[in-house]
Amino acid sequence: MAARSGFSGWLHRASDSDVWWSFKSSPMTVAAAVATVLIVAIAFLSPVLAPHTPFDPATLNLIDGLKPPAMLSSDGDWTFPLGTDDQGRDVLSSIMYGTRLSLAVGFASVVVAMVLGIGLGLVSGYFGGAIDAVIMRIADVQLTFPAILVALLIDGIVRSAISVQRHDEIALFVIVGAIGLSFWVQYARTVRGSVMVEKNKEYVQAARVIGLPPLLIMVRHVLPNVTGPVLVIATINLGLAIITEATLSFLGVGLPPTEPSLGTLIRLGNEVLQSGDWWITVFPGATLAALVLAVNLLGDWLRDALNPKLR
Amino acid sequence: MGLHMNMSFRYSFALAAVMCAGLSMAATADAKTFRWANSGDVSSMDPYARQETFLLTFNSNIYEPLIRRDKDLKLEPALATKWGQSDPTTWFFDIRPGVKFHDGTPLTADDVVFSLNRANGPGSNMGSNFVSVKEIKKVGDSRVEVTTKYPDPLLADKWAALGIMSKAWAEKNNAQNSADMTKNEENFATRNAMGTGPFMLKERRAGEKTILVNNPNWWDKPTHNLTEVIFTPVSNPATRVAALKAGDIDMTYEVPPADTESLKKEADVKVLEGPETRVVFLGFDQERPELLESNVKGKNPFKDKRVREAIHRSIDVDAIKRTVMRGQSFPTNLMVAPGINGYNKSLDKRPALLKPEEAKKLLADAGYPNGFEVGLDCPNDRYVNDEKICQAVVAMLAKIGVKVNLLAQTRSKYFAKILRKSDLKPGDTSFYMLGWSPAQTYDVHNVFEALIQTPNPATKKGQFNAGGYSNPKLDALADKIEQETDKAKRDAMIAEATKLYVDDFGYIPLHQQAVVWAARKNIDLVQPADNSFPLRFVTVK
Amino acid sequence: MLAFILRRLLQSIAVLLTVGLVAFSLFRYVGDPINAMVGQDTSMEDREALREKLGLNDPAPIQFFHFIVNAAQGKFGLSYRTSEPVGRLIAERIPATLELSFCAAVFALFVGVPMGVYTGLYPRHWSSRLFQAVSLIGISLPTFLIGILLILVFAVWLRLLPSFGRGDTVMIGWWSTGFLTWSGLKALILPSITLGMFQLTLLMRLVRSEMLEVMRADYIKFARARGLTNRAINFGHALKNTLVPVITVTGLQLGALIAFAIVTETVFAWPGVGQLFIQSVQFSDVPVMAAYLLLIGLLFVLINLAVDLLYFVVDPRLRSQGGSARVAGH
Amino acid sequence: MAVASNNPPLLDVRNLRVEFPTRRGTLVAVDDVSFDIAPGEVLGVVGESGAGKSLTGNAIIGLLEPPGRIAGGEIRLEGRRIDNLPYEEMRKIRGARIGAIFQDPLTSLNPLYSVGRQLVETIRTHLPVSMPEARTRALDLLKEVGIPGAESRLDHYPHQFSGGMRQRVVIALALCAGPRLIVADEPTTALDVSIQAQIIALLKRLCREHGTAVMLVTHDMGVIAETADRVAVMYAGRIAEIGPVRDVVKNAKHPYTKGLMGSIPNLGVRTERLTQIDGAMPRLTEIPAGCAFNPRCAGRGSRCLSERPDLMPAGTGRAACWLHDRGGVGRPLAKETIDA
Repeated sequence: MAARSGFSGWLHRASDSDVWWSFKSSPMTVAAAVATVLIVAIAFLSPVLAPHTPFDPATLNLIDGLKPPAMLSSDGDWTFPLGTDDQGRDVLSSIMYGTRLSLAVGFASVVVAMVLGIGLGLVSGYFGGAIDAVIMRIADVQLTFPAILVALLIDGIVRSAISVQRHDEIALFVIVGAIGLSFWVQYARTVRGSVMVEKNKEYVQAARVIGLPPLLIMVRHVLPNVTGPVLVIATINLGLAIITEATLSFLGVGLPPTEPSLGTLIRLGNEVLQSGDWWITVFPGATLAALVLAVNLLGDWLRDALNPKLR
Repeated sequence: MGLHMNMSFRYSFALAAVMCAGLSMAATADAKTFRWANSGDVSSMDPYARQETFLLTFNSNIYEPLIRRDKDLKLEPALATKWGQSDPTTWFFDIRPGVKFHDGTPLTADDVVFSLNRANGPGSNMGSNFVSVKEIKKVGDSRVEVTTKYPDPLLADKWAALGIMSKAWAEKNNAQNSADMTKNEENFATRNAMGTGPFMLKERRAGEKTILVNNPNWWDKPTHNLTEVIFTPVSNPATRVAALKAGDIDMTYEVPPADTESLKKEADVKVLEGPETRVVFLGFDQERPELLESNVKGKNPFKDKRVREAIHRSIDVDAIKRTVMRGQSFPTNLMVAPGINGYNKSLDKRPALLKPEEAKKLLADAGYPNGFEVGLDCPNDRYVNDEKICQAVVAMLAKIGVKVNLLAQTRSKYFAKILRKSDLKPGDTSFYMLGWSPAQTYDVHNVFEALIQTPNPATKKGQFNAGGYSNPKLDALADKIEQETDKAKRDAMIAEATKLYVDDFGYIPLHQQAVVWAARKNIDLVQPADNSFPLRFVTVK
Repeated sequence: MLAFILRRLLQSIAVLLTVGLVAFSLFRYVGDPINAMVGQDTSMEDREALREKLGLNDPAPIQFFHFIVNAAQGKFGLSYRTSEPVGRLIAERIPATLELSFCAAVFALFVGVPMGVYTGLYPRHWSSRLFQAVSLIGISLPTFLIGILLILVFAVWLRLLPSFGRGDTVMIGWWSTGFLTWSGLKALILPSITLGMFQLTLLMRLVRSEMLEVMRADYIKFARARGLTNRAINFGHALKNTLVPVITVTGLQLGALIAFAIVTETVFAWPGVGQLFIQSVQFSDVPVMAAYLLLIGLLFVLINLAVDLLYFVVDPRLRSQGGSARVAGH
Repeated sequence: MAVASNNPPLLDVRNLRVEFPTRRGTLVAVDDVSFDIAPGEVLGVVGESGAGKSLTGNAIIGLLEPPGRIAGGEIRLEGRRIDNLPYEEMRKIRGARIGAIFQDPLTSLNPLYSVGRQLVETIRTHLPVSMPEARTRALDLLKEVGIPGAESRLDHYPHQFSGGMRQRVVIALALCAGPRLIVADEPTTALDVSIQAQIIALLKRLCREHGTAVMLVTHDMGVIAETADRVAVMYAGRIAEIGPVRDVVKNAKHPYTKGLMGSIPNLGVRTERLTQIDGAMPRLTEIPAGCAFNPRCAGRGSRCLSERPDLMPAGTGRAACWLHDRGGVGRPLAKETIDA
């Protein structure tokens, strides 16, 4: 165990271990993994695969607006397999592009939260004392202000700070920042706990004696230890981030509707839910639910599989 | 599951249910309760708190004006039985005798003078209706005279939305003025109301619900049969529509266009639609030498008429009507709507749409063979489907090589950005959407003065001409229209001025949005074109 | 114990001041409140005069100072939007939000915890797997969509429950309650489910993993070796040991519920502080927004205090240590 | 001396086999283990980690952790078969007839309940007594296990006790319903050396007074030598040697036991790693054919590589080694030839 450290070591253990076995033996997990990979792949390749480019207004034609899904209605047009919305946007292509955007938001905000959380967790756990107290206090406060509130706040500042410039161009960063900022606490707590355990171990003391920066040593030893839990938190946060983005969009501070994310699509569709043009909401909604469900199932499984006590 | 929970709740809370049954039973018998909803609440019960249609129309159920508008928006006597100009600068209003406030005190000329002065006083938002006024005074017990600084033929029209309050009530409750934001104390009139109108305020819970009850001592013969009116703000449109379908409300104001079709299919619901007097249009910054938000440097493409024409004639308002508005709009080429004095039907024809190549050629002739980039400002909660209309415009202009960057935001931020500053410096916009209705006067001059004349800090003309469209010839005509009393001459001048801005492609009028209301089948009501909703025309079957 | 509470109170004041600074200094720059206060047609001179009178042209630190001094006295000024006193606006709305959050929390607790216990005790049973998959719906669909779907099903189609609002309320002093009327209770059901769904999922999953963990603990094995009944082991020993993290999370989530109520209240036209807040954001109604944030801060402080005190009740280890906050490891 | 065979044994384990199904096949963790314990007797079970001694103990108290299961053999308590009882039946036996003590007193007690409550709860689960009676009994037990100021300590919580005191509480808990047998799994391993002896002495005294038999699972040969009447040495899931403790310590019959004893310069050293014997105990997946000990055995012969020895009489006890069979170990082998 000690011989292999770092991610490659972890990966090696993982592929050779019970984790892989427990994965194969759970059909639900396999299905979730397949669904995730499929959705991610399709989303990633949307510029190639999508029949239309819904983010390019020049290709939109209002004449095509509100076509029902071709596969279900004779009024449909096979150019638009899942129908179009009131801007003449192909729903299928919108979903593909939107999923890509949602995933990008999800991944980016998880990375922001992870970097912030791991950093603060290391500092907090290593230095302890007042620094630890302050950071953990901030973490407590942070938990009271959930993502949507933080995002409303940040969005408020940013909008006023750069009122003359184009807000939409930075909307993505605002959302990523806001969601990232509200998710860091879990990572910080996990890492902090692990650091507090490792801190007093001999090798850290030894490193200090021979003059190596102990923080560096710890980073190298702590990070592999927390890879599992952090990965689990990250999976669950990914789903949460995508949902949060959708909710922010509902509250009017989401991504611009000219380049809609999955959440924005649902928000837009929500307005026409009762109009009979159900396909505008239902398809993106189902995609979002499938994606988040799959990601969460993976997270669940990962948590159980990586927890040696539950094996 | 629902059933189970219901049952257990039923038994365990039987006592509570009995208690509240007592409360609600009291009002039944022959009660006609009318429950309705709107996206937002009335912001205040003070009739002068804000110059906005919804507040004015809601509060007019409690506070009546001297002169009111009938179903067709024609003026008719209300608290004034007679009015007119005794000379060009003097107006008189004869107060209706025998009118009583809700507290039983009689209406007097003193109340009218007090109210008008209050409306023109601190905290009031109605000041713009008093620009011409020099003095308001009581002449005898039942006449009020108003002298103006200059002839103001439209004074009566302006005041047709101005509710009359009780002097004694206001003074007793220390509400002689409208709420003053600078003082940290509440104004009694903000959440209490006491007028002469057909309805009395029973309960006011801001943002939650407002309950009105019938005024049995109203001076006029009631055309409604309501005993109680419950108004609730429901901001989410989907919820509002669901509530109507479920029968939790009897009527909703401002139905989202997307839902009109499905509501029409509902057996118990009817949809009322009509054009609104507001025109929604797009404006250009034609003032700055260089656009704020564009990739064109050193010049302003919108100063070139060919560019404006290319854009104007590339926007397919009929397509917008079909999909974005779901049929709920009335495309127009004028800045005023039918029903407004000065609307000219013969001029209301949009020029034919250009093919993209033709539009591109116009742009090329103007020096933009590859098009250009520009920002578009748009509200997202002000007009019906405002943001979606802008999106459609973005798509349409993309086809002629004009890349539009859309910034849609909530109304307060949007207005702060695009409107002209207090010294009438231009707003921070290059291309914007706005809507306008001459709601006080119902006359086209208001449109010329506010939107089309060249902004001028001295004369206060063109205050809302955000992009600074300017045509000196039109400016001169508009000034003449203001003073002209001969209708034929005035109409001719209006036609001439209208033709000027149309030919200039000074603005891109899009449409009048439809006023779409929906109500349960058992409700009878009247839908005026100014989107006001007087409860006195409502009956419940 | 007293020293601990005192220390906590001092920390709380620091937290509140920070939140106050955030609340004020951030929103000071959001939009232009003047546009929210006046109609579109108000002249420019009137706008400028109003700005001057409101002190919006003063330097920000001075505005903040005034704000804090007034806030400490419960004075938040008049709402720019409705010109009513902010303190009362909030006081009128807070019962609605608290009752909704309370019901949502009760729903989440009373459904989520038993489900978590069950799935934790029988992790391999098919019904546990089903519960887990179904519970994921709570975090797989955005709240507003869940809300509107519930409205469509239970209000529009089945006509069982009201589609929006609080129903009839009864005033008890200044507190308006929906608990005492039949329509008020019915009106609580859909919003509570909508709001509690997410928390339910969270709690269920938390309790499950804690149960799994605890069931492996030595004292559970020893309890088995002592021949205790399953009932005593599962509920007496195991569940009680999962309580500390559950209390922590429930406490924090109660704060989150109040904030998350923004969405639910918007969907159900629920007249609570969340809706007030979002309306205020749209209208740049600074006094209301600032007061709301302070309120959330205050609730946070109170909830945290309550959570700390609950720890004392649940965990004897803390009682004797004289209360150094949280148990490590959670 | 061996316990007289005409006494009916309290516990009788016959051919016990414990398996763990895994994805790499089924592991046999306890293989064909047979022994018995007479009333009042202390049987020491010793061996390296993974030898199967704790699993044997867990199998007896019916608390094998899944997926581990009893795959064969019988366990009889007082003549009654208990290895195949339904959970609820077995629950009634645990605590009442068989008590158990685990390694770590720090974690064996529920931190959220006072020790009195945990005692009363156990007593009332098994004995039909009233609350005050149970409390009196709990108090007596605390006094008996030597907790000073027992009256005031009854309402204290586990964290308020030191490690040794806690293990005394654990012993009280194991004894509180008067069991006939106690399975003590490494009861002193987690304790300070200074306290270990006290606890062992206490356990021994109490069991003698109550006439309770003990199955004492430990690494510590010193503890065994001091406490046990008989000892069973386990290796790779089997019993290598079983016999009266004095004989086994002084004159081991199995090469493994010999090594074990040789590795104890003085009693009290743990047998976690037996450095005196080359190599390590094989993993359960890699148990060699023949005698499981053969790769490490200096005296192995060809028979040891192919045939597995069962327990056979050797001296006063029994050992699983061909040395004690008439056929012997077969052709002697040099260590090198095997390794090559």
